[in-house]
Amino acid sequence: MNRINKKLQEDKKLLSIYFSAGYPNLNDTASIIQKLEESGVDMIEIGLPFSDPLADGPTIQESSTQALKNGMTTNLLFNQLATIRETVTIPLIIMGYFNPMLQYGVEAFCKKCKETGIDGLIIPDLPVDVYNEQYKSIFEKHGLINVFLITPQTRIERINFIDSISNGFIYMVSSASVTGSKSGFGDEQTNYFERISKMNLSNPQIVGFGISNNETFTQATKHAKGAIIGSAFIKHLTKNGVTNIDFFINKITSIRKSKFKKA
Amino acid sequence: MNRINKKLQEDKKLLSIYFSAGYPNLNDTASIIQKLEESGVDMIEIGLPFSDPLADGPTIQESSTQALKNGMTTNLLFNQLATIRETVTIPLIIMGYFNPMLQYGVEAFCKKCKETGIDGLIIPDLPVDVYNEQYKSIFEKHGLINVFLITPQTRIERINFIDSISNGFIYMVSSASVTGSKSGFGDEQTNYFERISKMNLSNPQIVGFGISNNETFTQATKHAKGAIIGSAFIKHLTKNGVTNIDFFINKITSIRKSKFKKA
Amino acid sequence: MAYNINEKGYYGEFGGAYIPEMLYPNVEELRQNYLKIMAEPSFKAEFDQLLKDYVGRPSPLYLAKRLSKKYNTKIYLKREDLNHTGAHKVNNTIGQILMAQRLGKTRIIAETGAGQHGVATATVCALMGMECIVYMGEIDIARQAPNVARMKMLGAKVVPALSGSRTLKDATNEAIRDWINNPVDTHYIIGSVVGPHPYPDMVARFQAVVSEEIQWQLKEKEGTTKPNYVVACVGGGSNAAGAFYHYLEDTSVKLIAVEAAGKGIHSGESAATSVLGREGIIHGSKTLLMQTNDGQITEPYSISAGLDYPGVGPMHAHLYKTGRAEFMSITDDEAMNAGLELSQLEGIIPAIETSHSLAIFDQKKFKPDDIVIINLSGRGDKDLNNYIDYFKL
Amino acid sequence: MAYNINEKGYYGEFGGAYIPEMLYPNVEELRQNYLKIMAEPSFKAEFDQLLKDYVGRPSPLYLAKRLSKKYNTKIYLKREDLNHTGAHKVNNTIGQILMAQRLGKTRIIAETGAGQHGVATATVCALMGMECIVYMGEIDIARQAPNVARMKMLGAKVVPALSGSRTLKDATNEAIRDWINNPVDTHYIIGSVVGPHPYPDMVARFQAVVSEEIQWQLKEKEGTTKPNYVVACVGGGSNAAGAFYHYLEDTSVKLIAVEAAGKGIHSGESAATSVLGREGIIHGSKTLLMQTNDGQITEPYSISAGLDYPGVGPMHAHLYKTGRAEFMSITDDEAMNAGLELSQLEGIIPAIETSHSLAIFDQKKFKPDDIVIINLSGRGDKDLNNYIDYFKL
Ligand SMILES: Cc1ncc(COP(=O)(O)O)c(C=O)c1O
Ligand SMILES: Cc1ncc(COP(=O)(O)O)c(C=O)c1O
Repeated sequence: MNRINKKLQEDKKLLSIYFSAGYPNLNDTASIIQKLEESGVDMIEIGLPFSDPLADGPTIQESSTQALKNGMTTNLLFNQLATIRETVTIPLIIMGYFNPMLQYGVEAFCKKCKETGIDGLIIPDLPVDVYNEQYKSIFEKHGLINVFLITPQTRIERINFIDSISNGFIYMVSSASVTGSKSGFGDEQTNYFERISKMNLSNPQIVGFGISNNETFTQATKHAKGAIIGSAFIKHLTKNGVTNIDFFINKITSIRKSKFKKA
Repeated sequence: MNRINKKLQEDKKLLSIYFSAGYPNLNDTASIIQKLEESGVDMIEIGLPFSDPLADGPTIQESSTQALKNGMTTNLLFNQLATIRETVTIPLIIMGYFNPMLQYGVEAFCKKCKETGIDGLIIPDLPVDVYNEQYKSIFEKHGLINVFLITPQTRIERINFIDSISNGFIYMVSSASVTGSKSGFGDEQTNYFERISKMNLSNPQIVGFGISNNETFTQATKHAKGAIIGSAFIKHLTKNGVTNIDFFINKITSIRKSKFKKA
Repeated sequence: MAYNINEKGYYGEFGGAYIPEMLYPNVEELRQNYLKIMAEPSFKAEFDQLLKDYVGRPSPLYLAKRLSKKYNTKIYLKREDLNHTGAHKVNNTIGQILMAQRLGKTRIIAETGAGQHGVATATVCALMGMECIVYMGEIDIARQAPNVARMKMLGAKVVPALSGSRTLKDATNEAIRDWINNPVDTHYIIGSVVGPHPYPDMVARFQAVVSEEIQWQLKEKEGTTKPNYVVACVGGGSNAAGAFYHYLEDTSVKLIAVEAAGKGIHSGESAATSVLGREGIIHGSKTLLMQTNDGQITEPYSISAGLDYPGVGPMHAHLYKTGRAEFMSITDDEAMNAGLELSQLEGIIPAIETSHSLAIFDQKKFKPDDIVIINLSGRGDKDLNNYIDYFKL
Repeated sequence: MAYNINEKGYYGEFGGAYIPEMLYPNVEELRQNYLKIMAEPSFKAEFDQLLKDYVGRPSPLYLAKRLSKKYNTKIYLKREDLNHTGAHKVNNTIGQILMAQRLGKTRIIAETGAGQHGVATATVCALMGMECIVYMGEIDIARQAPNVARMKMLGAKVVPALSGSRTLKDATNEAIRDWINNPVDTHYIIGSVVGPHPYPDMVARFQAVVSEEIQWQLKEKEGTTKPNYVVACVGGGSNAAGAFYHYLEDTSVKLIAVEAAGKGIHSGESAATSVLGREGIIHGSKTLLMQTNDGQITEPYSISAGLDYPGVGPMHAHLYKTGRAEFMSITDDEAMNAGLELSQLEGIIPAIETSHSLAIFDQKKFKPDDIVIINLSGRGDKDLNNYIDYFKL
């Protein structure tokens, strides 16, 4: 069973962390992953940096740019991750734009993911139908879970369709916005989380975009299985480098423990 | 008999000098006239300054502008000339653009000229036919000679017509050009002077534009009755004020004397 | 009452050719030939073809809906801003360059204020491979820099006029001086309905294509050739002459000429000739002009280089004197605001000259069913810096 | 062989909509409606009327005699420079603003390189009273200052793109981010035949008026609807798409697409995508783009802001791949000289983008009786400072 699926079966709200590979320093990737696992994070999205990350807000964008300046490449990422499975067991997802994967060769890329121990992919600009028609079988052949996004604007039929071709979780974009651009959730988001929750989809949902602290994490996971923190974690890295990662994570998970034990 | 006509009968080449009234100083007009007469000049064109002297080159233009800045007006000119006939007998011509005269009133202007002892007018932008149809009788009533210009481009019939309505001399523009813009005469001018001379017009011709020294004066007056110096004299005034006028004039007339005595 | 020119070259008492003898052969040659040449089929054909294929005529007659709504009347804009080079000026320069060719001239001179006429002249000279010298006041060179750059790109020589107010009037003086000095090979392309006869009439005839088009365009849109009002700004008066031309004798069409009041008509910094001027002679023409009691020409002022002229063409002097046209005055501030308003209501940035015409709606009310045609004489690209500075955008 | 788009949104293997889910509802809404809306008689009527009365279409097809003589062939210029706002871009923005209205959108965003598309967008937003935000690379803001000023006059907000090469590519990224953040009320007016399907097709159809007009204009002048060559510069490819459109399937008409070689194709400072690019995905479209081996998009370079883009639209990728169009590359220097040449031979100052098309005559010889149509995509007013500095005029 894929590590992602296994993790999703755990009876708790999941905390997933995103960071850009190669940031703040070129070779921080493995140690960030290890420290995140040690801190009790449930899942990790490793950002494959792209020159033109059009769905990302300024924080992630800048970290990508810096990572590329540091010398990050697709090959290097795979090298950095070559022995990662010797030290961590946490589900690992590569999140990146489609063009670098296309240039690597989609099949080669998937194969390499499998070899490295990557469990899934999030490719914001790979459309559902193109995936479904051209790439689904390749992903499945290599045991990779592909994660699709939905937003408050996604229609019910489309959500159902996405659910039907998903085999892990659904990445629920909290509000239609690039990463890092809103702070705190209002009624609109809460209603949306609830609405999706009531659809009883076969794939659990994990919320992303706009989660930066325990408060937003709590709100987001009231109706969803988990939440992803990206920009806020990158800001932590910018400020502290790879130190105090457990402190950052604990601020969120301590709350999770105290709060959700009751539930 | 008008002083101009009388002067034209003298058996010599005539030297006429132009200057802008009110330049270099506002009240230099009378003294310049007196000194010119004393220096042996034959005729004087007193420039009535105009803001937009479009047939004048930079030198005369600047002297006009300065004269206006000094405070020169039409009334003031007539005041400055009010008693001029008590001191000089030389023919005096006012040369100016038509608009200031029009604003003064053409009849009033002519009347004032007569009272002051002005003998003639040169108005470059008063066209021959407008003069002929509207103003000729007024000029004649006040005994004023109106002087017309011809240029190398003026057609024979038109020269003849101009000759027919002139009663003093014809102002022969040396070359088609604004004042002060050429130095020295070439074959073209010489041929033109000769050509006009051969027409045996009833009015003598006096050459203007481009005469600056004894050489050009000599060339110009070979076939013509006289010549007018403007810009060169203004330059003298700019440099020397009203001093040494006799020196400037002598440089030309000495030659005239030595040269034309022989002729 | 006749509002157009008579056979002697006068509009009523205005016009004529008050020129030095040095200019006589040139002006006379033109006077004797211009109507004949303009009537030649080959001339007409070439003129029309260039207006169509090169200039981009007809210029649209555009119903400005949002502007109309704001002022509760029906406002059409005659889009001379869409002509090649960006103003009505090119209608005239196309005509005159063809005229110059037929007169055997090889060298072209021009004066310019806003630079539009200079650019339009440099343009036709490039098109015909003729030498081109443009005189432009030193102040105008500074405030209309984009047009100076364009003239240079087009291969023209731009000569600064350094005398007087260093604006349009002085550039005109310099051009006339050049013409006096070059009487044989040179044609002087005057840029407005000013100067000695036959210039005002010739330029008006070349610009008359504007009202000719308005007639059939309005017929298409409104079923009538006759608007209630035709409005145009007046520097020298060429765009107004063009827009008024075919309506001159039809007094059911009201004509409005808009002058630049600068900082206020009586502020001492103004160019509102009809109010401040008296009859006199400027640049070879008997007309209205701003002058001292002594007949010295006054230095005018307007924020708009193209209206910064102390005279008006003799046609306009006559239209004013006879009351055929209503004359209105618009200040710098009013014009600038009207320019911004048109930009933001209709997406058209007008030349500051034109903005004067657009500013009349705050002074004069029209009826809801009045058809008001504004001659949009030029686009504002040349004026961007002025607008930006003025509004601190 | 089919050269136009297929029902799935692809030109051969190029095209599609590689967009994040956040954009899906907007793009899908557009995809489902654009052809239907464009076919509505009321849409067509309003589009045509605005093109005629507001934009000033048809733009002339002008036989450039002196240029033709110099290169010993028959050169026609399609005068998109005479359109309102000065380039072909406005054909598309008129269409898209009407589309946005019918889709109930109230807020408009756009990216711009040369500023022409930004101005054209700001213009139609002013015309329709809609909010307008234009993203523009910081470098382009500096080198196309006149257009920035125009956008401000028109009431648009110009937001600098500070990332990447700070040119067109990055402005496009910013615009897409804005759209992601504003998925309900906002329409994104893309300025070229790039972006996710249906943009390339929609923009091409709005620009197709260019070749539609060429057909009947050439018929009038030469008795045939078919030139031997149609030439256009390619940034994203919209002016080329418009000029080629009605000739795509008629291979007797040869198509030439001209790219910016910058300081030399292999100098490392170039934007010649067809030579330097590989298949990949940029701005939601599968096409040719300049990229590293690793799939990072390369920062392009051209003196011309409108060609300074690392991709081409999918139509052009297909035209290149199939050999339907010949692709040529022109350096900065060659373009600048061709721009000066046109200015001085024909009195038309072209946009530097367009100057690239004009520069092909030194590389490629045509037969004396070839009819070569150059799409004169825009005027050079925005580029005056660049020309003046370059030539030290
Ligand atoms: C756009 C525009 N409108 C008006 C004028 C004023 O000239 P006229 O009164 O001859 O139309 C100018 C002069 O340059 C101009 O450029
Ligand atoms: C005048 C002009 N031509 C060409 C272009 C290039 O765009 P496209 O390739 O979409 O025609 C631009 C872009 O701004 C432009 O302004």
